[in-house]
Amino acid sequence: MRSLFLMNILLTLVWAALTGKFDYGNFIFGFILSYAVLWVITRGTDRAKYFSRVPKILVFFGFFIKELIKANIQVAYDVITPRNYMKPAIVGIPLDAETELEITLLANFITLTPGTLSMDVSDDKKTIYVHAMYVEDKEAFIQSIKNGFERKLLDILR
Amino acid sequence: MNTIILKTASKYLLPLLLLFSIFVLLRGHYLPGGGFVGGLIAAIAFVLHAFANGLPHTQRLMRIHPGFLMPFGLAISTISGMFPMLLNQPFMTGVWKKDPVPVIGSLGSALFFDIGVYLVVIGASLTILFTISETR
Amino acid sequence: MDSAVEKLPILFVCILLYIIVLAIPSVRKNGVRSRLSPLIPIGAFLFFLLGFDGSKQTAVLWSHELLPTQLSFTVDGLGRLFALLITGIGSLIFIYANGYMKGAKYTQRLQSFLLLFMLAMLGVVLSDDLIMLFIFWELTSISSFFLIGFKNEDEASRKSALQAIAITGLGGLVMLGGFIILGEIAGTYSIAEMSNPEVIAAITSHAWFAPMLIFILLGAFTKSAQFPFHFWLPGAMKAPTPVSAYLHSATMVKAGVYLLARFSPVLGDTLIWNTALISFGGVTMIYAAFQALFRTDMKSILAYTTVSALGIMVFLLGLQSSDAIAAVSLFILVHALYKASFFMLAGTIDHETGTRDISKLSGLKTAMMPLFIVGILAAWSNGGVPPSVGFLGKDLIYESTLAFPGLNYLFTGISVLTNIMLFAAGLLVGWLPFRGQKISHKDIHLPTPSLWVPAAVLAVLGMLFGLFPALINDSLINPVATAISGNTENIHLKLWHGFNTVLYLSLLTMGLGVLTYAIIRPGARLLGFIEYAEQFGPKRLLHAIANGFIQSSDWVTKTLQNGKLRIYLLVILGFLVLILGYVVLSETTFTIDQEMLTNITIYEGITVGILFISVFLTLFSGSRLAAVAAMGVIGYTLCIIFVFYSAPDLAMTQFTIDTLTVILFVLVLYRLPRFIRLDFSPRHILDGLVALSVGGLMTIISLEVLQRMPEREISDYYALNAYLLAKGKNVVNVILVDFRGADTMIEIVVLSIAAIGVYSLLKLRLRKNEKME
Amino acid sequence: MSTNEYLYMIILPILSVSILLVFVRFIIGPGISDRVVALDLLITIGIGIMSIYAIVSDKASFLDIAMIFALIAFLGTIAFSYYLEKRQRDD
Amino acid sequence: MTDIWIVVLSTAGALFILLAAVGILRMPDFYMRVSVTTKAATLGVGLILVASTFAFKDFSVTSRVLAILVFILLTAPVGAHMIGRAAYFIGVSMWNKSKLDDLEDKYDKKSHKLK
Amino acid sequence: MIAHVVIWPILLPLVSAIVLMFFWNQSKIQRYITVLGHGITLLASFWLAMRTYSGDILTLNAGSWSAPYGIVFVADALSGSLVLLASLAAFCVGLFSVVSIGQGRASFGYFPILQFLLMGLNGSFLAGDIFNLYVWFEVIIISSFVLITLGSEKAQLEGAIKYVTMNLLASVIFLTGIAMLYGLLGSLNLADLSLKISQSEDNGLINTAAVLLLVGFGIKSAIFPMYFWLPASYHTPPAAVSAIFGGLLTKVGVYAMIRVFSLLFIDDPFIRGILIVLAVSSMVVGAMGALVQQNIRKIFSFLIISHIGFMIAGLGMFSTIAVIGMVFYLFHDIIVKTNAFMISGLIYKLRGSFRLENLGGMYNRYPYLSIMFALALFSLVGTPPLSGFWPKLFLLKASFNDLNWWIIGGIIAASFLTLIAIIKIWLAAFWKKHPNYAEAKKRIVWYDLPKIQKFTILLPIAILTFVSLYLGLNASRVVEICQLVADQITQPSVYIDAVLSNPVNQP
Amino acid sequence: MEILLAMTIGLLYAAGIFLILRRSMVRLIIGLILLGNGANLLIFLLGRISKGKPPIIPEESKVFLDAYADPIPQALILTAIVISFGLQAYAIILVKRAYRVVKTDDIEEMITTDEI
Ligand code: NA
Ligand code: NA
Repeated sequence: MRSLFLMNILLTLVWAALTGKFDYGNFIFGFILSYAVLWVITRGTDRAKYFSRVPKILVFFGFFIKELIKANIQVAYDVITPRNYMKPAIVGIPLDAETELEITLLANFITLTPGTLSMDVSDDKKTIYVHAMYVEDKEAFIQSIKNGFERKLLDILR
Repeated sequence: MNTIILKTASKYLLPLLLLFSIFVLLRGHYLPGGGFVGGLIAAIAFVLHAFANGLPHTQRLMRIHPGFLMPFGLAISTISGMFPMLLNQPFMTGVWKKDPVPVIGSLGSALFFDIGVYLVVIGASLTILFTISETR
Repeated sequence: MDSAVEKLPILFVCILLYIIVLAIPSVRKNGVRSRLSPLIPIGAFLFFLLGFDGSKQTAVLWSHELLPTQLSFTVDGLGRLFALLITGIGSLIFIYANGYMKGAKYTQRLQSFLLLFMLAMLGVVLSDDLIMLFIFWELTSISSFFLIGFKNEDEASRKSALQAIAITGLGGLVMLGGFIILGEIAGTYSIAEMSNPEVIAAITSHAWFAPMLIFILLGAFTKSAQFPFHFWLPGAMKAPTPVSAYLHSATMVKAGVYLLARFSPVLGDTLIWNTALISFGGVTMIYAAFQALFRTDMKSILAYTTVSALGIMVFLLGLQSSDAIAAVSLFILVHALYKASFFMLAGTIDHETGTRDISKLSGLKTAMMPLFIVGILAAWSNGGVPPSVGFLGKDLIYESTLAFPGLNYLFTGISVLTNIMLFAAGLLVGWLPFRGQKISHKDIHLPTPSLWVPAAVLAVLGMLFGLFPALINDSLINPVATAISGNTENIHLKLWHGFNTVLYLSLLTMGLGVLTYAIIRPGARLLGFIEYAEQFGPKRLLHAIANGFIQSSDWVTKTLQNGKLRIYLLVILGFLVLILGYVVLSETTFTIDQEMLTNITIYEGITVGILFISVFLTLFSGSRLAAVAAMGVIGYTLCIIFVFYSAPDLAMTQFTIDTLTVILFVLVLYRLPRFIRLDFSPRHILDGLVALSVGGLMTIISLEVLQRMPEREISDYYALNAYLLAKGKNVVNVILVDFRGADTMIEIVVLSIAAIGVYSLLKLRLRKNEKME
Repeated sequence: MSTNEYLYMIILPILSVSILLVFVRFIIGPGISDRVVALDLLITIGIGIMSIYAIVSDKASFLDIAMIFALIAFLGTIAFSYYLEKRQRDD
Repeated sequence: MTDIWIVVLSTAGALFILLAAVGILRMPDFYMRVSVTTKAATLGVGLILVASTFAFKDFSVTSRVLAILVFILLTAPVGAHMIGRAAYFIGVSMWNKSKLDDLEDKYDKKSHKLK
Repeated sequence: MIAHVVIWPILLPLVSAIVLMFFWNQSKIQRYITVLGHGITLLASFWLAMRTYSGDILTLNAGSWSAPYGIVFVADALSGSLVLLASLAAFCVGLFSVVSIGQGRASFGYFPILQFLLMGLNGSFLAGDIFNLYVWFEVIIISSFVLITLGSEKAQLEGAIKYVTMNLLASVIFLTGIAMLYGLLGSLNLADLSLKISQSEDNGLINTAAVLLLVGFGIKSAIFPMYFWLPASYHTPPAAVSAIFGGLLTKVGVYAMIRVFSLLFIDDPFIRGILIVLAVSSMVVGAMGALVQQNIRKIFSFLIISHIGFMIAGLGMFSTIAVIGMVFYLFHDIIVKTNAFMISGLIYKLRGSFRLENLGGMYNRYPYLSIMFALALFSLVGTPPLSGFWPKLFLLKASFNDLNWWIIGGIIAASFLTLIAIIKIWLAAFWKKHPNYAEAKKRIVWYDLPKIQKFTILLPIAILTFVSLYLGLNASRVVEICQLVADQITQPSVYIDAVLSNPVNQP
Repeated sequence: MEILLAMTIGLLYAAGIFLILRRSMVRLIIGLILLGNGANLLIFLLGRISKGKPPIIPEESKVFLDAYADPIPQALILTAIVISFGLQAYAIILVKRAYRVVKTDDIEEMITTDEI
């Protein structure tokens, strides 16, 4: 899979060199073009995973941005209005993610979302502790994370 | 520090930052940057790594004591400064290769000089920071 | 053929070589080098005796256009007499010393210092150049320091040596000041050239004449142990006797007299000269003679009589009459002869009996008959009893005092009084130890001839010259007087002048002298009395001054160097504020032309505002971390300022460095204690004032500079050529690595050193034996 | 109003005000950790200001400073955290 | 067209930053301040950076901006995590209306190991 | 022809230092390299000095950029002489260190930093650009910081706090002065600045720069009332370190003052008045301090302060005669002060203490060594005809021509007190019996040293004693050089022409 | 703006001096750092400030087409900053070491080397 990605990049560069235009439009066009070519030539092998992953990544980013904006608005409302609606808590969330990369990415995405902050990961890598500003119900919160970021992330990575 | 989040991040940050530092070094003659800032960025890369993984780990990674980068860097800078003297030109006179090189632009003694600066800065800052970290 | 004076350097080099020969280590005591050493002064004596006739010979042997000095010698009557005394008595002393130091440690060392001293003295009396004279003059002080402190493990010796060099050293330096003024006024450093009447007129009429003369006199007076600087000389008796005999009879102490005599034609016969010499000489001669009578140590008596004799010479030089000059010319010789015999006699007695205390000595006559004769002869000459040469001397003294207009009775009176006391003192040394009951010094016998023959030679010479004054009249004394007065003198020494006042005075002197001797009973009681009295004397005073000076030095040093960094910094900054403030207030005008300045935008205002607040946070925060963080913010705001004002490289670097510094602090703070509580105290007001003054001045001067048109010539050159010649577009970077690349080269060196420093500061642990290297 | 004027008159002041607000937090603390976060935020806003400034002055080189800022701010935060943890553990 | 993008993006960015600034002042405890600020500011700066790519429309500028963005996205959460964790160690307490603390007593006092 | 020789006294120590850093832990190899490096530097410096004595002012335009655009290194007779003396002193101290510096310090950078220090010194003497001079100063101070604390003994650190603070303050003030000059005149090249100042009418503002530089250099050269760091620290590091410090560090400050003031500010009567007041105060206060100290090295430290006064007095008067005296004194002082501190180190090796009350017995035990020491010490006093005497002569002459009683008095008083201070050392360390030899013997390492090491440690002292004898006894040659220096620095136009008219091939 | 910057410079000098006069070594170092900042800003200001004109030659040309900020002060400050960094790092460590050895942060207790 990695070599496919590299091949994709390489082909993109070749495209850029051939066309002699080093700008973003041309790069993106070259990338899509070579992606398509690769998709065609590797169809039917188990490598095809690579090709389903790229759209998944795009979806994940969309999800992330949605979460980001939603949370920001929630927080903004709280910040701007005089009353505080927060119900903060530190919640331990059991992890399905296993590798360091998985855990780190998850933690970072959690942190990047307003209102939540990854505090630490237990030494056995089984639990992640998250500080959250709006915890109505602990279990619901845990589920929202597990079904949200974690699942989508693992989907991409595995 | 005992956090896999930082550890993992530093694993990816180290090569990224080193690359970045070389980039900053090479473009200094044309745009903001240069050996000094470049060197500092490289040093910071290692420092981050040391914060995350512990100093011994980083030192193993570097293989030599960072202090030895200083004589290397000084030697490179000095030689690039003295090289023109072989051609009977004053100390530090710029000597340039005729044709430009891609990415870097004109290749000249000034670049080697800046590379020396880069190495010294890495060596010196890391020596300072590492020494402090490992001493009580 | 070269004249003799041009061969002087050869003589000097020979002496120097022998000094080195003596200084080379030797396993054997009293080796052959030591025993041959008298040959050097003897040779030199013969050189001066035969090579010169008393007429003036001058030679410039070496000079250099840029040096204010030249190697030039003058040998005239005065110089020759001194040279003869130095080498002649020197010869005898060397012979004597060989006997005296037999079997003692460090004989060669003593001899080499003695030779060095002799060399220096010859230089003093023969140099024509002021600076050269001073060089030799200082060399006498230094070599006598080593001689006086010869018994270096004895504390009293060290103290005396210190005293001697302190007084003669100070005098010498002051004299140097005088010499320079004299040389500059005269336009020459050659003494011979100064005797030109025009030059003399120029000198004596110059505004700085008085201080110059006083400076020179101070040098002469200290060296010649004039009151109140006299006390170093009796102290110097801690040296071995050959040294005392040499230094204090013929040579060093007379250097001052020589100097006065030498300058007499140039500086003499002026009001200051006469007043100073007469008063200091007069006081010295009578004061020291009186002191001598109370002493029990033979060398001590001799020391005081020497001081007194020197006083007489100075006094006579102050009188400036022909008679006085004749008297001093003769007295220099007379005194050298008898005083050297006395000293050697005292040394021999000490050497044989183990004591020099006259209250403990008696009846040595039988055991030491030849020495007794020496004593009698020396006392004879000392007392001025006919037909000794001393008589001739004393005659001339009385004649000159009697002839002095106005104060003749006073001067004659004190001369007589002095001589009476000196007469008695002479008997105490030359007579008293030999007569009376023989006391319990076992095995006292006549020592080897080298311990008494030299003394005898001098004593006999004293008698001989008295009987046959013609021996010395034309060959020695007349040329001396000529040199001192600057005019040709015609002295006729003779024993018998007929019955006149002078003769009566001589007789009076002798009679009262004998009477005094009869009354004086030296012993602990008298000694105790005079030592008590000395507490009120000048020695005590000078010591008090010296101690006071040391104490004030102590105070000054401890006050200034008090260990408090804050005070040091306050002094430095206070000084800066003072002079900078003065310049700003008095030499610049403060105006601000708004045209030259740019206006302030909101975000700049905010940036600076944050900076200000951070500064205050740094100043007054009780938490170190907060202070450090605030310091970081200050750096960041500067960074923003650099961004606003077109300095991207600067901003990057400042930002990086600032952060690294904060990190360093943080890593280090973790081991440091918390701040000492910052209670308000008056010191804050002072510190704040100084700080605000500096800050205010910086603001003012920087605004003033901004009122000037900037000079951009060099920047423009850089900007124009950065790409064309140095192939770079970031001009700042091009400056750093090319136009001013040398700075950067050095800068990375600084960084490397700092890193090494940090590394070694934290890592190096010394082993015990390496702590102090 | 041109874009540049808009950035200059509206955006920069907003960012400046933000800086001021954060700076207040920096001053009042109360804990060192608050100050560290405030400092970090100050620098982040600084990056924003520099980007705007780069647009306004049409000098892309200011973006490079922003880059360095981002890098260093992170290191500062890490160092302070390191320090705080270490201090706590060693006490 | 470009100008509109610039104005919109920079305005949004500035507002997010302002939000972060107000947030850091107003939030009652340290953890919430971190929670609010890191992301709002990151988002805000990101938007402004993107605005600048529109202003320059230059390959090298855009790539630099991308680099900065990647870098910020990589480091900002790690930094927040680190300081939050450190604060917890030194005993910075949570807001008094906080609901629960799963971390309580989970740290080994000496080694800082987390169960 | 390009005068490469100008840069060698800078590059050779740098190269040596780099080589030494590669042999970081191998203290034995380091010792050989040290001697070799210092030796070669000395030869190059000698060659440079001899070339400047022909009367030429050699310049080297670094990077081929002609002055005032690039950094120029300038060697006139003054710079040439000082480079020679610095290299000589460093060579001697290097030799001395080879034996006296132990494994511990040697493995932590002592030898490379000694080279860096020499590089800084030579660089300062050759700098023709004021900012470059500042950078060289920083090399010197950071090297000196490291050397003074190397070993981290309590006294070293206490002294270093003061030393570091005041030197950093001096640097800031110096930098402030540079800022003023650049802001007013837009140049950094000394020759160019000199020209521009002579054409400028902004005397008041230029004087503020002068005052700032006066204080900046004043702190570095330890003149009254800015000397406090010196007695607080110079006696704390190893003797070899205090030798090179005592001989050269303050002299760089003096040199900077001479160079900068003679080119830029000396025409101003206010500045000269201040210089003279400070000079006389330094002479007296320093000597008073020396009088009461009990530690040999502190006595020498205070004497440094006192004798700096002589040189500053010469600068204040600034007649040809005065400059001759000042420059001669500068030459003399470098040699004798270096030697004095090395001697104190040797005394420590022989007797186990620096304090007078714990010393004694040297004269009888080591008579010939004592004579050598005496020669060195009396040179320091200025006993004629040794080296210290001649410059005083010229200074006295100059002060008479200036009709300045204060300087005459100051010189006489300071010389006298110096004499007493030295005599005090002599009496206590040499003449007196050792108060407690059995106890001290435990600290004395001398007896264990092999003969070759004893020789190596004595050799530098002998060399410097010989040189100071040479300076005194061949004063006429020295004065010729000083006259050349005086001609060059009292007529800045010579220097300016040499620097600014140098044709350079642009790359 | 120059007036404001000049006042900033004055304030930095004053604060630096006030801090180096304190008894605490830590404050001393901070003071020295502030002084260094003040000096750098002074060089910057006296080299004349100009807004938005970094001394970087535009990509498309070989020389400056319009005004540019004076690059010399910038280069000087860069050098000065780096040097100060070395010195300050050293000084900070010195303080640490001195504290370990002398066992106090109080400068006024460090007077033994000045005693006679
Ligand atoms: Na650069
Ligand atoms: Na630089």
